Amino acid sequence: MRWSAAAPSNCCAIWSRAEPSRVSTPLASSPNGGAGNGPGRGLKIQFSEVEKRYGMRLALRGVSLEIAAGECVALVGHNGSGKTTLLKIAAQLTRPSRGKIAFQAGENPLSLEDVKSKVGMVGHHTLLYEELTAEENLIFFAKLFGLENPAETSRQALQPVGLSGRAADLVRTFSRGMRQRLSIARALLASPGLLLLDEAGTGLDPEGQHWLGATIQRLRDSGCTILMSTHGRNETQGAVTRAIRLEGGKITHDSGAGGDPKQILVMAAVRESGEEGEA
Amino acid sequence: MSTEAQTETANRAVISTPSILAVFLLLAAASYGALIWAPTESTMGLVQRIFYFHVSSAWTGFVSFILVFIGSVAYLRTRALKWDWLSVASAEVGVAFFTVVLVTGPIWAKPVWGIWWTWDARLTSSFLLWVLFVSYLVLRTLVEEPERRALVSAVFGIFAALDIPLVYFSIWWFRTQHPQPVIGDGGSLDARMGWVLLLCWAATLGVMTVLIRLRYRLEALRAEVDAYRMEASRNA
Amino acid sequence: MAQASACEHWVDNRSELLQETPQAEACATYAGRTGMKNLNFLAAAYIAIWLIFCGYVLSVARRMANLKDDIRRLKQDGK
Amino acid sequence: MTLARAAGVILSKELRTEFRSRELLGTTAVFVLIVIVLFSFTFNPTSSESRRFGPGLLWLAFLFAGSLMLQSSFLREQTNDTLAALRLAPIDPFSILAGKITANFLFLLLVEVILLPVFAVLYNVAILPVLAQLLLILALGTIGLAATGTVFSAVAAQARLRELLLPLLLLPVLAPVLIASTEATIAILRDPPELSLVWLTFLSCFDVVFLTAAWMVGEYLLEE
Repeated sequence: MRWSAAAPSNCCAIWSRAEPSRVSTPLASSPNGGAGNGPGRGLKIQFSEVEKRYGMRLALRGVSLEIAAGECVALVGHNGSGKTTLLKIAAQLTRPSRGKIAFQAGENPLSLEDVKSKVGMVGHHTLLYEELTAEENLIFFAKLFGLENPAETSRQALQPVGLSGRAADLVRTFSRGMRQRLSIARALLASPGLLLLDEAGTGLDPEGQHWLGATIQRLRDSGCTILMSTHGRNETQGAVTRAIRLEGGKITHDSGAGGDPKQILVMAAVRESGEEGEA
Repeated sequence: MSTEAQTETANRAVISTPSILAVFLLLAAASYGALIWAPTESTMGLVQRIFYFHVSSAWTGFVSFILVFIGSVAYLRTRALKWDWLSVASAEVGVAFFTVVLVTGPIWAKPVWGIWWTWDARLTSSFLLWVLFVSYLVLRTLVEEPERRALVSAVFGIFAALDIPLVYFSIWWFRTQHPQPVIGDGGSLDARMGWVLLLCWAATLGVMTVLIRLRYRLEALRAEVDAYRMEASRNA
Repeated sequence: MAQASACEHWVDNRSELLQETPQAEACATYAGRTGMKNLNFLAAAYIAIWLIFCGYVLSVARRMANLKDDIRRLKQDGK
Repeated sequence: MTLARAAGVILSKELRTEFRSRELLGTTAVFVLIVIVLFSFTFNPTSSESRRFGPGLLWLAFLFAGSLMLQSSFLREQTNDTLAALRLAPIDPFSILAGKITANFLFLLLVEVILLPVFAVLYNVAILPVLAQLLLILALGTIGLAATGTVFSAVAAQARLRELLLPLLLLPVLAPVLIASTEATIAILRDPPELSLVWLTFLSCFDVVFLTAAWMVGEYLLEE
């Protein structure tokens, strides 16, 4: 109930599944949202022969992948199949042991430094400071991203995730779900052109998952490129335009840019429920 | 990776017999010079002959630690693990040479000053450098993953190497204010003593080169084992 | 013998440690006269040097042998 | 985003978190206090002896305190992987280190300033006439401690046995700082007081060398 009660009327769009006609709806009411929106907003990513070694373990074994601007790609696969590593490399948190990664905005190649301000990430961990309040966390990251008017931006970012009422509370006191929502708000703060989600749905209640799905869809419609790792069945999969299956650090299935992701997603869901059954 | 590691080891595997022979000849010449050819120092007597290998070991230890610095910087720049191998090999060999300095120092001090250890500037700095690079080696044992280990130890190696001149200056200034008997002063330096010292330095440098190459080879072998293990896990 | 103990005393008395003092010279000649006695110290030093390096080479050789064993075993497992 | 601004943002975050709980500062201050009291049993703290040995043990206590206190600097960032959050931001990686070095410098200096009067009273040393010079020595010594300590905290956070490892790495490297700042403090507490320029210059050199080194290697150190 906290969710909807706190959501202001101008954010209603995110509650209903966004229609294609809403393509240009600005991201919530973020003051920076307008600037980066539109078809030129999303980033194009290119992985070429990316390999990542952790000591003796090969997490990625030569992944080559091109993701066009505005695609919403779901990564599926078992734990340890390389999903998280791929996301970390896209976020430049990890440097590949071999191979390259390149970004483009429109036709222009972006330097790896410039990309950083255009990437939002929701990680396995919340990436939040427990000793700071929700608002302080967002203000801190808004400042680091060099956003104008960090206080106002943060306050507005708290609204759609339904945490306005808890803005002054320490993150330490938050439940798993609330943290996850704040974490998502943090990732969306700088209206990214590339959103990386590592199992962003975990810890959210069904309502929250539904909201996340709608948000992803709306972001996709506004041109943002999305790369997310996901479990088999998920509310967040409505917006997916392409699905990729990773196994043992290699791409085994790829529905392709224009293809239908359903089969891979369904297959993943089946496998997962199979695993659950065994477990 | 595996083939690369193999060729790498193959290239480095041979520590050629001629080079070892050359080092042994140098050592023999240096020992002859230090023990027989050089004149006996008048004030300290025979024990002063420790001086040649004591001092040249310290100089050679320095060279090894400079190699640690070079290897560490080069690793951070290139990310080629072979530079990390050079760093660890040099650090171990440098520690061995400073062990020699620390052991021969007291053996010299005892008959001359009547005490085993004097906190003179050179001995104290050597002790500190020894501790510094021993902690470098300890750090290496506490990080599992090769790339990670190479990275953190390169950072620490650079800091430790930068600390060397600071350690020397601080202890030197400190000791000028709190004088102690000086170990490592050759006494009245005859010209022949200078030559013998240089010869000893050449010989210890030769030993250093051989030892570093040996230790480097060990590290290359370790990488090879890792490569095999990785291949095995890939096939599994 | 008296000179020897004077020498030791002199060493303990750190404030006077400058080689130019007459006491230092006396000590130096003491050391010089007993020079041959120091042969055992010289020998000990050279033995210590050899022990350190031989010990080090042995330790490297042992580690190397272990690794070679590992490689042989891994190769066999691979086949 | 300039380096200074980003470092400032991180500094203010560090200060805010610390002053909210004051856990670290309080614990460290008590630790130094205990060490100072225990040291008094190791020799007879009459005034003349205190002037000779006091500064050394004071600095030794500060170095030990620093090597314990700086542990958490990077460990804290591991709780929710907030280090990754910092590295996601479009800022110079060194600004993360710079912010933390400054924060740690301020924390340590604060602890030192709090404990200085306690030390003066317990060991019967007159510090008031030379307070300004003493603070200069404290500051110069603490910059070196904070710079190397923060970098090594990032190193140790990536290894096993990290609690033991940080002092092991830090203390040998800091030996020159211990010598220089102890000698400078002894000189200033002497009668008549003397500001030893040699040691102050030396401390400044140490600080410059290691701040530069931190700047050069900072970006590698924070990699994952």
